[in-house]
Amino acid sequence: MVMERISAELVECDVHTDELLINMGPQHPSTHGVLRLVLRTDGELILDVIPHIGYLHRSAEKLGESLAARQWLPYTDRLDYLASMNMNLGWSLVVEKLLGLEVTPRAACVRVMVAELNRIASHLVAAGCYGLDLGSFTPYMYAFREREKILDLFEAACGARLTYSYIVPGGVTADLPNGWLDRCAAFLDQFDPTIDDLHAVLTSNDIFIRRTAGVGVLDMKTAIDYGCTGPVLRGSGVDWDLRRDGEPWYARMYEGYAFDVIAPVHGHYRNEAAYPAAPRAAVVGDCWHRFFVRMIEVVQSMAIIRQAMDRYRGTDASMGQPIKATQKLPRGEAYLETEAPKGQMGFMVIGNDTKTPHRVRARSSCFCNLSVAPELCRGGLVADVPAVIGSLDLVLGEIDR
Amino acid sequence: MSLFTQPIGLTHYLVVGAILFAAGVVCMVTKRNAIGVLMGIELVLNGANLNFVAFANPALRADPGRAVAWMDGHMIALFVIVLAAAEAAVALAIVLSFYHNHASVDVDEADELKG
Amino acid sequence: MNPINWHSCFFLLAAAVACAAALGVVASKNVVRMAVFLLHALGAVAGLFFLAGADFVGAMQLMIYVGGTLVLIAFGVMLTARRPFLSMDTKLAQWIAGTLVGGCLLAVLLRSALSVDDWAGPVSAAPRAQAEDLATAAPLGMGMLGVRVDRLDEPEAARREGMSGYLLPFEIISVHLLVVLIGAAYLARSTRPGEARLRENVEDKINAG
Amino acid sequence: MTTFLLQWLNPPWLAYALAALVHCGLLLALVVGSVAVCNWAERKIAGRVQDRLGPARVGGRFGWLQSPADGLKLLCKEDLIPADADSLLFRFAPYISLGASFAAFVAIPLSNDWVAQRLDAAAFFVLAVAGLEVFGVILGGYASGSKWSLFGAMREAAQVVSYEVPLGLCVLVPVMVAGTMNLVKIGNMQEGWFTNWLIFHDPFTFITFWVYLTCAVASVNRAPFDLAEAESELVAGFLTEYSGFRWSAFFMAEYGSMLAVSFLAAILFFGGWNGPVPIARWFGLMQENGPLAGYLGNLLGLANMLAKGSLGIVVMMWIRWTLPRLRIDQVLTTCLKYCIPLAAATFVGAMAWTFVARGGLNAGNDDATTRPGVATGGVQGEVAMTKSQ
Repeated sequence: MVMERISAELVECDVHTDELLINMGPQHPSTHGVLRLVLRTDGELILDVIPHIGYLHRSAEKLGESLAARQWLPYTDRLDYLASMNMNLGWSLVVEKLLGLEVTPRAACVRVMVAELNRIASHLVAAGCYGLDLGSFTPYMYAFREREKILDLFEAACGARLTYSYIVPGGVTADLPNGWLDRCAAFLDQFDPTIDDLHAVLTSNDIFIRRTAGVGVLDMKTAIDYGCTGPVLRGSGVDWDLRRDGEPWYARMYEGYAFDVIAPVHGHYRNEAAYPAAPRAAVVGDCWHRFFVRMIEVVQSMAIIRQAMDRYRGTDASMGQPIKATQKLPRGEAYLETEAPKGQMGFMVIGNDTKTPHRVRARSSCFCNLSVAPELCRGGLVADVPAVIGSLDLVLGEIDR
Repeated sequence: MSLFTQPIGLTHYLVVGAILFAAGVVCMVTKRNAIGVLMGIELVLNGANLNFVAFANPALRADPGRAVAWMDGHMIALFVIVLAAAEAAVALAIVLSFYHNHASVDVDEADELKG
Repeated sequence: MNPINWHSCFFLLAAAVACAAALGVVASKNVVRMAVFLLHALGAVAGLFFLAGADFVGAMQLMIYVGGTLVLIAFGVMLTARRPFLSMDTKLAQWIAGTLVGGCLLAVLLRSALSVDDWAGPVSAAPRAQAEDLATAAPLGMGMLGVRVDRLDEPEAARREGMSGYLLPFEIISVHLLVVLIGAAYLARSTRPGEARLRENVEDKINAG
Repeated sequence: MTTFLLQWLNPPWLAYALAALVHCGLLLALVVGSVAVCNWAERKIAGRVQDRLGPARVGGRFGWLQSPADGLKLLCKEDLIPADADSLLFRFAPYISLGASFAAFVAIPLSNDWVAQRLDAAAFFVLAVAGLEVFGVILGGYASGSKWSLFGAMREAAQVVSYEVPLGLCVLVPVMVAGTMNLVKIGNMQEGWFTNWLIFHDPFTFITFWVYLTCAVASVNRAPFDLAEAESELVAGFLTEYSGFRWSAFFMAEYGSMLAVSFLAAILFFGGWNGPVPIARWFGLMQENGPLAGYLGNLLGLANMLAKGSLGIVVMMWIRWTLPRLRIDQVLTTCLKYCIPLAAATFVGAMAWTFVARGGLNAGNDDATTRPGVATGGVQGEVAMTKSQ
């Protein structure tokens, strides 16, 4: 509203300047899908950025009102299609919360493993595409090479490579196949050193630092005000991760796992000696820190997976029973936010004693993260727009739903 | 056809220079776009330069046996080229600042001394 | 039939391009096309310089004039290329007056160019056909440093007269260039009136809203 | 060639024209052929850098048919001209770029005797003509009638105009050390062992080469300076609206100028057609030992040039597939704050070196013909030459 008023005013007194209105997207190489940004530029300077969304809208939430909880699960795959496991997990947990359904320890272990693997896969896409946004093609190939291996693991577990529908309310669709743990361990062992490659071509590359350090600085207050979550929030120095700080219904899944929440609190990371040092030009909340948080979260996820594998070996073989499509949802409502790779993904479900929910709602982390983009881009250069948008790591499937 | 078989003399260069010069003058007089006027000036300078260079060529002047060109002509041509660059930079700066103030590049509108 | 004089052929080619492009600059209304025509005119003039044995000046023409000045002009054209200024019509009276002035000038210039018979063809017995024999860069450079190596074969008196070289003009023009560049930067840098106010307005709105 | 044709053809101008055509064709074939090879090599190198194979199937094991297949595809593509475009300029722009990029080869010697035109100011000419390529880009970007293209054109104009300055200064350093702008003479001065190469002449020329490399990459618009076609920001910059043959004309122009700056670097810094070891002299492959020996020597020189040129291109590709892209303000800062002062400093330094280490103006006079480091001797030589005429 305010924005429109200002735009109108700018148009009105625009006569003396050479401002240009440019459509970045919906067909543009670096808008990560079908995002449309209207840039108001003065030469290379960005005066304003107005995001337009809705090009991928599929009425997912409305469809949820005419489908059973188990049937809607595949739709969650298509929200954040780069982290379908985490989407499945969010929906499964909220339905379980409504039903009061507990899952077996073994199923919980499997959930942790695949969710964290998918977090790694999602962060790899974020890192690779970020390189691409800044004009470097090679990290993209490195990242996607590793992601393919994770997808191989998922394929072995559930048969799908993108839309898994693996985590379902009540557990998972099937136990892990024989030998999966060894494959997973082998993957982690060979993946570990490749992170250094990404650090070499991106994180500590001088040009990369110049493009990202001090660019798109999101201070802590603005981040909280706009409802930013996930690595975007943590990149601004807020020590907040639902895996540790979330509702017990979700956070108990991670109880007993040793991992760090990655955030530059007062400019310093925990155990920061173990990671590449932050460049001098980097400011907390800038693109570089948002990117770096993701890179280090990958390491933490690996640690969690290794612990989960040990724990899995110690559990008994009971996997629990996934709910049926005929499962009625009791009257009442449940809401739960989980820590998805891109931020806090919240699902809400209202039951009315039938098998189809009365209302389904998804709280998209990317939507809130996108809303801060104009703040970050304003006053920057055209080249900073892809840098900022890429550092927010948006997926339009989740924003448009 | 004799044009293709006869060697080139000074006159040929002078004629081309004259045409460029006259075209530049017409351009300066008739164009309303300030940058168009600037282009006319460039043409005029080029026409003059061509004459300087042509006169410096010993083969075209009555000085048989001289092997070295007169550097004076070349030197002046060089100075003209360099000054034209400077002139274009300043003129463009003026045009741009006029454009920003008046939202126009029409020289007919530039008739007041006030900025 | 005389053998074809290739030097003349190339001269005619370059001259035709130069004249046609110059007329194109005059005739075209669109300022961008004018720039394109000017590009060809200047390029062809560079070719004429090469043919006249001034290869260093020709290269300078290509580098500074075509590569620098013209890019600058194209830059200016694009910065101010809004619809109404892209092609501006000139009044008929102005056309007539302009053509009259230009025509008179052309007549005078042509008259004087054609008036000297000695200029019709080469006078020197040794035309310098081979470009590799030309060495203008070093003498030019020495001339700018004050040593007139092109006058070494002249009699002592004439030589002393010209031996001062071009050191002083070179220095003057260098300082002049520097001043001009600083001035241009200063002119173009000045903030646009209204813009600061506009920005303030917008910021107020954003802060308020 | 001309004399041979003159025996058979009448009228003689036909012989001249035919000879000119054949030579043009040879030069063009060299450039176009190397563009095709570069295109293939770029894919292969990108593949290797990115831990994959690159083209592997088209035309057999090494995918060598990839470039011809690609060219065929481009020729068959629909020829699109946007409705908003200035169609005359839009059609015309690619050929300006292409022409400028190819024209640079007129003055680049490929070997001691193989040069289309021996210009006295050849080094300068190559720079000047290669700089004209920017016009095609500016016009194409403007004429496309697309805002992204306009952005690309503006960036190109700003970038190329600023990088011409340090590039010119960098070329000036070896030119000053050698004392001539004639590329053939500069090349011949570096004959013998590789220690004669100008890059090893003094510390300043050594630094100058790296500045030259930076500026050359920037002036041919290769990553990390490919701002004009930055695909993640400007879709494809000035190329956004181009397709088919016109697009490939721009593409060829880019590779052509890459080759041109690589050749220029080879001649100015790396001995040109002289290999690291004076093989040609050992085996007597010189013009004075008969035409066949001269021919073989020239062939060897051509091979040397091509090897050095390809090395330059491979380095540029390696850089491209490794580094992210700079921002426009950083590109200009790099030029104005680092490249120009550095180039100017090396220029002054090389000048001082020549005077201090070589003992001033007249020191180089004795061996003015063969040795490098004859800065002022070269000029004196010129003067002597002009006097003798």
